Amino acid sequence: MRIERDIIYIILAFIVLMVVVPWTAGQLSDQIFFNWPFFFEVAIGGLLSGVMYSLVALGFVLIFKASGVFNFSQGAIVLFSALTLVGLHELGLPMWLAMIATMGVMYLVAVAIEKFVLGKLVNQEHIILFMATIGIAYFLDGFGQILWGSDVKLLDLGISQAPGFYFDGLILINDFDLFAAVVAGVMVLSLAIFFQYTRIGRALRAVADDHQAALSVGIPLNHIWIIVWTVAGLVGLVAGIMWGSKMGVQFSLALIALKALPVLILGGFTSVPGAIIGGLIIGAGEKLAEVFLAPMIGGGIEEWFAYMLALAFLVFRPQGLFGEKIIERV
Amino acid sequence: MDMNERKIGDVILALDNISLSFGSMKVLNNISFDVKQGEIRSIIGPNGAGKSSMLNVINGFYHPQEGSITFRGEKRKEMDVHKAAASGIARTFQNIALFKGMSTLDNIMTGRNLKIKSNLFQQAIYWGKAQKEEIEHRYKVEEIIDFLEIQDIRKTPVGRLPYGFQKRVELGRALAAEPDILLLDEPMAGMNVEEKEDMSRFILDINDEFGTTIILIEHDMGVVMDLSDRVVVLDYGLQLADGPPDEVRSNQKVIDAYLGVSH
Amino acid sequence: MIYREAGVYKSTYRADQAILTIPQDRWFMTAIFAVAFLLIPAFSSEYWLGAIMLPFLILALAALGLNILTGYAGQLSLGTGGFMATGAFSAYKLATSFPDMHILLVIFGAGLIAAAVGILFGIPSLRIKGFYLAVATLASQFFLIWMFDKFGWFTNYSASGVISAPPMTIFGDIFVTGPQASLVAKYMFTLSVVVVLALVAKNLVRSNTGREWMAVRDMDIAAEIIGIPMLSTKLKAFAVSSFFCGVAGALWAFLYTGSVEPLAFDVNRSFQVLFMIIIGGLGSIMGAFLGSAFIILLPILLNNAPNLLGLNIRTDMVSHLEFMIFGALIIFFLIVEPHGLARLWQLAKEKLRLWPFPH
Amino acid sequence: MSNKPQDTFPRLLAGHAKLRPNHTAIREKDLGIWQSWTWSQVSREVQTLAGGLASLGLKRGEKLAIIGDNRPRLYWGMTAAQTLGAIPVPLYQDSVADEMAYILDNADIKIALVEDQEQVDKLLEVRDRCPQIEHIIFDDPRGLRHYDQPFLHNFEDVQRLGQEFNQQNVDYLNNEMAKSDGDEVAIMLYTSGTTGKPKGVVLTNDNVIITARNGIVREGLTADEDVLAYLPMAWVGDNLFTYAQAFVAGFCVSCPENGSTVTHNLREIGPTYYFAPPRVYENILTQVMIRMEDAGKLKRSMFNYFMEHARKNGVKILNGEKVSVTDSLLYKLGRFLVYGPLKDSLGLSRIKLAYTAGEAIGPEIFEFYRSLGINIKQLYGQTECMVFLCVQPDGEVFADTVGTPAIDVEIKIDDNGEILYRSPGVFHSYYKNPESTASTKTPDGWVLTGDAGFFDEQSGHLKIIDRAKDVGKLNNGTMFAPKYIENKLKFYSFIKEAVLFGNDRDHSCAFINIDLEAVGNWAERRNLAYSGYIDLAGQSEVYELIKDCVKKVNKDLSKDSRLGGSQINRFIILHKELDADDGELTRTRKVRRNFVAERYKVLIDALYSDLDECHVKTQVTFEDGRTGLLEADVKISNAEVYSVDNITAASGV
Repeated sequence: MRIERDIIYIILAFIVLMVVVPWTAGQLSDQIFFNWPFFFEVAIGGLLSGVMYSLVALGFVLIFKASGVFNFSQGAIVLFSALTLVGLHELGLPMWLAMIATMGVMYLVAVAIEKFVLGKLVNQEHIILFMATIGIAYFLDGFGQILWGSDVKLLDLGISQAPGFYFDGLILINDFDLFAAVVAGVMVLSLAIFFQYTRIGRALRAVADDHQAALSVGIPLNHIWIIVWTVAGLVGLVAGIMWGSKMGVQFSLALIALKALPVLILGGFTSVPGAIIGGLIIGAGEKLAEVFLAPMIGGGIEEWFAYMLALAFLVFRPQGLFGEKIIERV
Repeated sequence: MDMNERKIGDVILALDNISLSFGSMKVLNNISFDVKQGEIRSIIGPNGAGKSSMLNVINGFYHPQEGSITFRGEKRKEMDVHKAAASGIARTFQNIALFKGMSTLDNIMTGRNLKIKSNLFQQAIYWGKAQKEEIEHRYKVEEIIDFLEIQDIRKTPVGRLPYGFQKRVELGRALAAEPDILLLDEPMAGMNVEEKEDMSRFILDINDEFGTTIILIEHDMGVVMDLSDRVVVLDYGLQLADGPPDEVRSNQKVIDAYLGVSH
Repeated sequence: MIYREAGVYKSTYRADQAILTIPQDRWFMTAIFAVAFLLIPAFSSEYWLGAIMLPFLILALAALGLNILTGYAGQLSLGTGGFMATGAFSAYKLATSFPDMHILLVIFGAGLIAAAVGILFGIPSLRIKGFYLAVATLASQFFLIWMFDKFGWFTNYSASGVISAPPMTIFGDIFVTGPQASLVAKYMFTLSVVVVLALVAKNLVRSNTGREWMAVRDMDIAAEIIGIPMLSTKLKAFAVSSFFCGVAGALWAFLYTGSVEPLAFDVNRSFQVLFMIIIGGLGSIMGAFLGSAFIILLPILLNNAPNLLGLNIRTDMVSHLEFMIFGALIIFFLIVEPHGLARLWQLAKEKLRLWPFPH
Repeated sequence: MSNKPQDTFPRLLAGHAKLRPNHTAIREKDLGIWQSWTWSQVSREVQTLAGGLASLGLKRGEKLAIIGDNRPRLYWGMTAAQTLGAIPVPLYQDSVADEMAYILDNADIKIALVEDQEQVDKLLEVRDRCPQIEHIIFDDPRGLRHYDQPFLHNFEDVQRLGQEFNQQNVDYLNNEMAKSDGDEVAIMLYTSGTTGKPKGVVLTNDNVIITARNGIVREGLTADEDVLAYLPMAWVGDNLFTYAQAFVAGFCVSCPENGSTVTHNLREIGPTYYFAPPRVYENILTQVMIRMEDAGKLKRSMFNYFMEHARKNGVKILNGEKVSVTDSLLYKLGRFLVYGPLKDSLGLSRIKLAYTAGEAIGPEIFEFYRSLGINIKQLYGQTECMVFLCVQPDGEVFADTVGTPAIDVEIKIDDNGEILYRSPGVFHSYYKNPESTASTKTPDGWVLTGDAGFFDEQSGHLKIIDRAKDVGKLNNGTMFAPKYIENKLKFYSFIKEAVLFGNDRDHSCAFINIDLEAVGNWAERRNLAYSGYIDLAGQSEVYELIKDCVKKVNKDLSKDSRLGGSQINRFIILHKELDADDGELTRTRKVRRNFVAERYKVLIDALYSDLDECHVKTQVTFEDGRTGLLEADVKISNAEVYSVDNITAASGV
């Protein structure tokens, strides 16, 4: 895709800010420790966790792109898929089998959502569909925990959570985060390919523009929806695995959806690369702020900082980084 | 209307060398014409000629890159939407832009928003000034409803109205502002013969009863030639001709341009 | 069927623009007031007053506020909780800083502070639209809660971060907050405040301000072109909406729970109120009340359903079931009537007015 | 009976202005609300207007034309003229310029008070033909600002003139009022004239006021009635019910916003005293039935059940007869579930008294309203006697009679069945037309109605058969009363108009106009596609439908020894709707029989031949006044006829 010049500028501006602000903070305040290795360590850690946000944000983008639905249930999907995976694994299925089974389940979920919810709400205003997805979220949260119980479950992929040292010991990075980053990268790549080079992918893009177009591609709308929700389910599963093995499979997984939202508006609802770059910016920005700014204002700011960052950003670019610009006509 | 001698005054609005473009797309190219107080001025041209954009420039919704607009002797590079409305420029839209959730009455009432002086708190208690105003403006609006003969749909949500009536209500909303200049963007598009006759009558009556200056975009050549005092012709952003109907009708360039489209 | 409109004609605009133009509606409304002001305080149990009526009224007020912003002005907001919190903590600060301030001043003062904050967070709405705005409003939600949680000043440095309403009176000696306050007094006070503000809301939406809001909602470009100022109109909506939410928050903290922590107004509260106006009906005063009643009563119903049915289920199971059924019902409602209970009500009324004709 | 000071309209007005100054006299829905004027306000308005007319030179005995929809100012024009001793002459506002020209000229109109530009344009068009018109006053200035003729005046300006005039000549109006008395001419009403040119019926104050008062006395009307003025001002009924009686009783008249809002305004006002010709009641009923068609199954069956119950008991209950307890309870339930709301949404729920007249009304239509508890009654009368001849007394109301003679009215039937009467309402004369005056009024004051009828033995009520001159004979000698049969046909909702032929012929045949709305609905429910009236009228299914109606009528006729011979043998469904603009109907929508016979001679000949189809060309006038040519092939259908004595089907001709 063609990237406008000012997008580059904006990103550069962000990077400069992220360097300059902590540095000055370090100079000004004595309660803040600053040196370059430490800075990069934090920044990289942030970027890596940003990738994790991107993973969740991707789910939103897929569905918004293909059906214009602001899918608030993505968090619930993450939780549900993770719960299912672990649950099946605990029932004695080998991991790989459990994973395949879970994919099957996510497909069924997609079918159910299309059949019982979206299919019945065709041509409704966006806010109605949005509310419906909140309904779905509630349902899945409850359902998942009824099926698999609500106590915290461990999910071990056999990758050490222990920090490893890099650049001859100057900077320590969590291997797991690296692994997650790689997985996310693969995810994005395959999605990009999927959208660009497969017939279905193109159809999905068409739907985003207008539904007639989609039909002309020869795939009925409800199929498209099932496909896209399934894909979103799989993305959710991956995110679930990553987050699950990081912090254990439990209800709070559903809340990481809230983490993904700022990423979403920063990157633009309709852009896959936006979700990634947005994730990186938010992740890095959040961590840096937490370390180099928070001490001055009492700490614990990560629950809102991302939002403020996104909000401030939106004021200058209301459609997000890669969102289409709206030319108003009368 | 035979025995009426309408008085057309001096220039109230003049556009000089207006050029407008979106990114690489040039919509208006060096357009110049003026509008006299009290006349009916038409802009015609095939689809995509930039007619609607012209109106959008006049009421400040689009800001041209080049040229100047002289309104009431005051020369400026571009108009400002809110100022334009405040200084007596009202308009209707090509694709009806009514407030679907409201009744005919309320839609026309919104047209008077600039004239309402009572503040939030007075309206919150809906007493004294606020209520007095509501009643005064209701009276004005009822006069418009009466004028446009839409009494029987007064309280119908506009969403439920047939197309022709929606057009009328939109005209009513514009009239409610008691404008000096009224911009009409294809007021008769998609109407049958009787509806067109009604609408033409209304336009003439408005121009005549209230002395409102009217800038009209319309495809129906018959109507345009009957109503207009002067016509300017655009084609793909370029100005082909400008003058009285007969002159324009016989202009070769215009004829050629119109051979393209079905007219 | 019950409506009789022949011979009901208006000879003045004042009469024609009244809120209730049909006699039967006036009687109906009178009946409702009679029940609310006389029967309920006289006959309903502590539980009903304290655990149902109070939260119902207060959340209805918050829903009213959100409905002004989202239903009438078309600005989707997920920040309700934040503004309620602002109201609650402002009220606390006012009441504790000026001990002999009258409770009405405290409550409405809190509302005004919330309004100011609302305006602040409303400014971006001039450029940001739709879901982008919705997410942006979450910023205010999280930021405000964090702020009240983080800075002891707001809670007068109480260790627990919990604020408790000081005892306050009206008419000199009737306690409406604090331990001495009777539920009836609390109820009557809340009811009066809510009724007055509901009337205010009605007045606003039936006068120019309301028309400007709806114009912006239905077709913002056209609205701008006919001279409606975007910024001030939207900011008015944010201000009024936040004022209502602020007052609701103050009432919640002072009269309903008596003491709260910021988490009482977390994002789930925002969603709860959003549900109310969607289920109740966007752009309808009545809708706010219907929605509130529904969302308050449903969980209670679901909670007691098992015992009523004589099943005994583990409590965590019950809460999960609640989640499920709640979600399912939301969806069900959206499918049956996307425009909410208010629309159903309106349709029923239309039917009765046209009776026996179908249309 | 007329106590002196109250024997003219100006005096009546003055009386009310004194007696009930703040009682609302007249309302008009304008600018969204019901603008109201009290009696004292009306009196002031009339005074200034009268002064204005006087200063424009309107003098005793001169004529003021009044043209437009029911508007307060036009009603005031009448009183203003009467104040000066001048004579108001209301005209039908929808007549075309030519029709007006005749009356304007014939009535020697000096000043015309008209509603709006439309009427002004008509008058200007025919002005050269009526040079005696000196001034034209218009109520609504819309679109007239550039009309600069000196003789055109805005209503307000005239009232302004009036103020000055009244100030300068303080006693003028009172003196003029004093000069008038009961036997002075109050008004001239032109009968639409089913044949020939319209005639100006001259009526004195006593004619109008005494008749009006008698009506009020007989029905016990009060000053608190509400009536809706929606029928043409030129029509005697409107003049009696909404002008004369309002002035006598002092009740309030309401003028609808415009033509398109009448039904809505009717509901808003909810009149207590209502008048409508049968066709209006008919339309309302048709509307009700059509709207109920779309109701849900359950609701519809409930509706039908209770309507059935009402049909059985409603009339009895209304007439105060005894019904079983369960029936009356069921009726009460029905009143809650159906009758009440139904009446209310029609705007008829407050009615104390409703009249219908002018034509016979279909029995089931009549029963429908009475069964709902609406006290609708038939009356019989004509312009020549200011309406009231016969009225149905409460408690004895039948669909097929017109009741017993009204107060002070004597009625006799002459040998050839024509109805004659004497009454205080008997008109002064036909304006400038002594010979027809003489031919209608006998020296000893009896008036020939031109209607044939007889007194029903058991009820003692008068029954109308038909126009006396229309009652003819078939060649086989049996009596031929076309109107009577046409009405029977028109009682079927599918049939809008019918014209019968048969005088001096072997048997009778009929033209039929189907009711586009009713038949259209019927067709849609059977998914018959049709493109318009002509198409629908031509369809064979429709012919079957009508044929069935005709058959029923014939069966009905066959039971009557006098009329059984005149059963309909053949009929056609006319290819166009009979239309006043084409002169086929009068402005009151009565059929111009002879004109139609002339116009469609081809078809009549075809009817009496044995063709079964006929090609016809017709000149038609469109709404905008343009004319065009209509061509169609009209099918001709035979109808089943029954032998008069024993009812067995015999094949058609």
